Amino acid sequence: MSEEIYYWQALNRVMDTEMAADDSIITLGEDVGLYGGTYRVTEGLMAKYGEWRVRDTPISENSFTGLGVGAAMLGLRPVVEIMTINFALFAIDAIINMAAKIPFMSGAQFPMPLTIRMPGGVARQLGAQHSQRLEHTLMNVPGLRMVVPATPQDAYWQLRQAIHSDDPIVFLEHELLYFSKGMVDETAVVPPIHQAMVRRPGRDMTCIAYSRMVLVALEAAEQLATEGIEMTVIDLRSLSPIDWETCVQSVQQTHHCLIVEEDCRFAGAGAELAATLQERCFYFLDRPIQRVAGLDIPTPFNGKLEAASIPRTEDILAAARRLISSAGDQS
Amino acid sequence: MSEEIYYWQALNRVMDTEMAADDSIITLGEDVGLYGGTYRVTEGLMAKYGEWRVRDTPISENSFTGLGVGAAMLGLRPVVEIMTINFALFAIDAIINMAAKIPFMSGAQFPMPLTIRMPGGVARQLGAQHSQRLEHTLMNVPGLRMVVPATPQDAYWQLRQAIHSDDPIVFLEHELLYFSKGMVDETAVVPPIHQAMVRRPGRDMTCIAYSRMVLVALEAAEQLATEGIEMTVIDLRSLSPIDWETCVQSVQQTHHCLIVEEDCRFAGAGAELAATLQERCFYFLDRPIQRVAGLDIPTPFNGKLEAASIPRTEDILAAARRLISSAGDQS
Amino acid sequence: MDKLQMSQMLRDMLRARAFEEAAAQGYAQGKIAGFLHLYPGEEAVAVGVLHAAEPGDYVVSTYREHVHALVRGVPAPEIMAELHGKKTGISKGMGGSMHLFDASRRFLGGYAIVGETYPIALGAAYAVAYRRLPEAVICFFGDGAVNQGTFHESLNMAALWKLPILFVCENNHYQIGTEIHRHSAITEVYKRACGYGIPAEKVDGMDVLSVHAAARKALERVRSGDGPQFLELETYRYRGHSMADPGSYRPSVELDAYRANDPIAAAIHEAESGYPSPEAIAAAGPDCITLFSAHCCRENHLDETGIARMRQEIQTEIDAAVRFAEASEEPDMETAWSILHANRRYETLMESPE
Amino acid sequence: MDKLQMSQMLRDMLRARAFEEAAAQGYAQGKIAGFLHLYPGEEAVAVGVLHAAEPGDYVVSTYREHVHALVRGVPAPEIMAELHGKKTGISKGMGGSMHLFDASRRFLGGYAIVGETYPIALGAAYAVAYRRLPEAVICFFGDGAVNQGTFHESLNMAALWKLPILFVCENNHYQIGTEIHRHSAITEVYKRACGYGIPAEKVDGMDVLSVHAAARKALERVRSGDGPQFLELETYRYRGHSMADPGSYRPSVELDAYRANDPIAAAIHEAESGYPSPEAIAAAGPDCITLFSAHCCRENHLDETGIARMRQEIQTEIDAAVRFAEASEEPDMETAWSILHANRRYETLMESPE
Ligand SMILES: Cc1ncc(C[n+]2csc(CCOP(=O)(O)OP(=O)(O)O)c2C)c(N)n1
Ligand SMILES: Cc1ncc(C[n+]2csc(CCOP(=O)(O)OP(=O)(O)O)c2C)c(N)n1
Ligand SMILES: [Mg+2]
Ligand SMILES: [Mg+2]
Repeated sequence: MSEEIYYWQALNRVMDTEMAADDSIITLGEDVGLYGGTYRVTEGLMAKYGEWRVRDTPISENSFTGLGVGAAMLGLRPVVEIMTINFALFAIDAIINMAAKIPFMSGAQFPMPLTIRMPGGVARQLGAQHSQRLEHTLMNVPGLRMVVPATPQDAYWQLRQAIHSDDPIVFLEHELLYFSKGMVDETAVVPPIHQAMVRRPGRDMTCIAYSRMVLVALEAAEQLATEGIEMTVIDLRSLSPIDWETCVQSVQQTHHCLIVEEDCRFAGAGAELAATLQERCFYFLDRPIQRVAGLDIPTPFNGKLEAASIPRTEDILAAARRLISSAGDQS
Repeated sequence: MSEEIYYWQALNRVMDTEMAADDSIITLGEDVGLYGGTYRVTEGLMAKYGEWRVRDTPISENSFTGLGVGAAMLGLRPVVEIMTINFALFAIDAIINMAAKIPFMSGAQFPMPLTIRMPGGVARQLGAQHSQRLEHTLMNVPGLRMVVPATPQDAYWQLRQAIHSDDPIVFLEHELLYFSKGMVDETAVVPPIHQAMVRRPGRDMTCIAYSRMVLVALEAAEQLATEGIEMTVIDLRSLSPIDWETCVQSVQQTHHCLIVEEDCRFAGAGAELAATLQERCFYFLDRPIQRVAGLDIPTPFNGKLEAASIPRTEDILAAARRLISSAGDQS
Repeated sequence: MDKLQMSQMLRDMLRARAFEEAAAQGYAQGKIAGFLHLYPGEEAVAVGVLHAAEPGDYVVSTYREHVHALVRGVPAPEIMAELHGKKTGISKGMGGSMHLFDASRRFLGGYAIVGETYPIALGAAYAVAYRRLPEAVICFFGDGAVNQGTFHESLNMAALWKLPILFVCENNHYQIGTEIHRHSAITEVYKRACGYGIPAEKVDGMDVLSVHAAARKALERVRSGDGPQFLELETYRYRGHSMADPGSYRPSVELDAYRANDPIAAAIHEAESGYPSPEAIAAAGPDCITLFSAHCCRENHLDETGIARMRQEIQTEIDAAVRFAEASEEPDMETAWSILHANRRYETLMESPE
Repeated sequence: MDKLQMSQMLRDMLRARAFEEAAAQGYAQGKIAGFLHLYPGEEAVAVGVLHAAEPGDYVVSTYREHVHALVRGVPAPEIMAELHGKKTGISKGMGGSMHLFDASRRFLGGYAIVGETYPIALGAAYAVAYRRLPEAVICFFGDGAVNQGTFHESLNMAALWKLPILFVCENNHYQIGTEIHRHSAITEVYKRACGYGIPAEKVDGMDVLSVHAAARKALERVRSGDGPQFLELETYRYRGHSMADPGSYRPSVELDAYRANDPIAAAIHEAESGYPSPEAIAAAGPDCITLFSAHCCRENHLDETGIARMRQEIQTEIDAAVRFAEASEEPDMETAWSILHANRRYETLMESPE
């Protein structure tokens, strides 16, 4: 049943099978049609489903995202692709003020079966304007959900779920994950969309990460294991809502918690994790919760500085060692 | 030297005296000129300084905020008024991608002496779209500063400082503060723009708040004092950067910390406060840090529900009592 | 146009006026809070356009939308109850004055952020066009809203894909206190449509029959697949921008330097009092309701007694609406949460996290 | 136009081409990373417009801006070093290919978010107009960028306040892989200016002399207070949208269903290979450089040997730029932080928090 495919292929497969099954699903965005999508996610769809269902748009992020909102109000299930999250800053009113609020403001008269797909994160030397992380902003919006698949399997499952959802969902991809490979089993039992997963168990500490940082954390965990430190790695999979139970359970067992995120540290997504987990696990913690996060600096263009501006394996290693050793004690 | 004036008057006075002193200061926004500003902040300025310095704009938030950015690059010191923070969602690219990043991306060739004034927060039954809080979003932007004056004196001091700053500053006002009164001493020694202030000392716990919530927290503190609970109230005054020293010192003395914010709890501004303070004060804390925050729901229009959607005095009281009593122990 | 239709139109204009005056009263009495943007003076626009619409058409509106909802058929009690924030309101007390929604009447909502109506209309029209249905989407917006970027983006896409939208600009010449010459480089709003090749026309928005005729023609084109159409309706609002606006706290401001400047004289007055001056109102021409009642009488469809009776019936309707609103229950937080979570039931693949 | 000026223009066109080819090579060799948007084919636009500019004028550009910077006078080594992310780069290695800035030459930056150039230009022009200086702001953007909301907002304000901006649309008919008929309702871009009453003209962007003449005339008007002017320059890009784009990983895609559709044939080719087809390039007319060298020779200002020598000198210049870039130091994190905090020194009323 399982097959090893690229992350983009998993997404492409979902788009294809779901569109074939339900003609209320449409997709739109810049170059999603003829060009097949910047990262190939919509490849082949236009030829198959026609231009009314696979729509190339002008560079008008605010309005074509809003188009998705209006179309969803009439019962379509639009999948809007914003080429990268950086351009979503133009569409933020459509996301926050329209998609997220209409179901509520209308007294639940209008469901919002809208999926907004976009890749975020630091890629390779794209400069400060093209390296945004917006997790923290979108987490703070009641009425909106956000998923952050790290693997092709999750990309497959969660995009299907997002398309089936009647709540608006931001589907956050990562530019550096599209060409990563992984096994996808199309017939496996699907876990709830927001459920966090323990990617690797370990008794000594809990590392919580999401999206690409899960892979970096797993690398660090391998290395730590050789040093005798066993680190649990939890992949959040969903940033809104967050599956607190999985996190709390693990932290209560390991007594140490490390959060890894690509978002800038100051008021990043990790802040919410640390804030809630210190509240819920306070009496279990041997040390304060630590965050390994992006630096609070616009992303420098230079490659080395760029790499240093977000967590690398060695940053996680250092933080993990500090956390476990008594030298990490800051008091 | 001191005089009791409205918050809006304090702002208006700064605008006037600074514009008189420096002709590179201009102000623009919807109805700031002829109309004098929705909340009177720019009243009288157009007649005095002319329409090139006090410019009424069309409803084009993205571009007129960007106008401020471009004008600042040429050495003007624009004060852009966005009528309310809700409309700033249209201008978020100009703020995040332009104002905050240009000084860095240009290798420090262009300072950014730009002030963006706007009121945020829940006012009185303005509905979900007109009750936004964006603190968390703007805190997460390196290169941007944000101040949140709660009193006329701070409004006076901090607006002057913002205008003098060569870094871009978001000057966050609050719709319900404009017509609050307070003493303003124009000749007093000015504290650093980001310095937090202890508004009321108290040995039992530390309450950290900002903007309008400082007033609510002070009310709660009064009440608690009658019950024998002495609560320190810290007014952050600046959300970016945050004056951690003042907070840490207090928490280390009181061993209990309560954060009060109007922002939605999930990934709100308070998350960063709790995350960093648990890290820095872990061994001093008797209890986990608690947040009293806005509910994670779009603001309901109904007046009672709206009031219940953000912290009220009684919510702070309840949280404070829970925090101090051993019943608050969640373990 | 037949007698019945004309008298229905007059009735709706009178209902609109009466509704808004009742709302203003509720506000003055402190029973309605928040921003309250009223429509008096502009009734010919909503009535002319919406009487030309079919039940299958969709309507997208702004924060100044009570009358659009009312004329579209939303019962007055449900609108009034929403203004009062009650559970019986059309948006269950969650939306308020600026956010009336009615799915059953294809009323896609009132939007409080200027410029949001375009993309909503665009999306609705996209759905209609994709399904090849003979339905139109009516998109309302003001003269000030024309300068928001979404106007441009959405009109381009609407024209590019020939979407069935009737763009209706309610040009009352003001963006709150800013007169159109001070916010737009081109003050004949319909000319903005030239940048997209969208057929556009300017019509006297005080004359309900002209509005109706123009809207009917345009809607027919829209429904028959000719692509978007654009109407500019020149009108006037008799009240301040909103009830929460100036007037209340604003003393006379120092605007002497600008008094000489003619095109902005009315704005100065508004800035001072929150309301247009009697001269400005007079200069705007006769009230659309006066005009149309006179017309109806002239054409012998109606007479003064008939109109008086109509007013009487309407007053009864509106009074009842107010009583209903006032007597209705407030929503509780449970309801609010269940509205927020309403759509979770559809998510067969998901479970709630807590 | 005198001989000297013409030969300087030709030289800049050749420098532009050579610079970009060197950049492409650096990218192929893995020495330059990130997105790299090249300019070959469009040189007549940058050279024609910027040779008409005064040193007092300001320039705002996009992510496809190496040539704008080069022609504006930014030394090739500093641009090349920036592309390599080096400390000696014009933006100290912090900006990169898409973010060249040069305050001393009034080059207000390259912007990577489509639609940002308008408000920056608007602000610069506002400052100039407020100071009543006889300076112009030149704002570059592509045909795809015309559909961003900021275009509309900024053009309205520019026209409303008669700001000194020359809007320059580099119409290469493509928004990455989307041909102009598929992104714009009106494909003659200059007609978009009608919505704001801005004088606009379409000029052959492959003919540097026409571009230069049109730009000079427009800039004179702009500087003399006539308000904004708009030029559409029809041009063509010979390379893919960016070096990071397709071609590398994209196999032939399934677009058969669309092959019959003529206006998009070129887009299909781009979608497949990342580059325009030889036919598409040929159909776009002769290369602007070939055209202009021939003209210069005809007019007897230059001959083949002269041009060959010029090319030689240019190659030397560009090679040196590459060597400089490659040999330069990388910036360190200290530098990055100090750049971020550079403006704190002006804040006499503030202190650093930590
Ligand atoms: C994006 C945005 N900016 C500003 C406002 C504040 N505002 C509300 S109504 C209005 C004026 C709108 O004028 P117009 O479009 O002419 O409509 P009218 O009120 O005259 O009916 C403004 C500026 C807003 N609601 N949204
Ligand atoms: C707001 C935004 N949306 C999308 C993109 C991705 N993007 C980069 S360039 C481009 C096409 C721009 O086309 P055009 O304006 O014609 O300029 P050209 O590249 O042809 O010079 C797109 C869609 C972006 N950078 N910014
Ligand atoms: Mg108006
Ligand atoms: Mg182009």
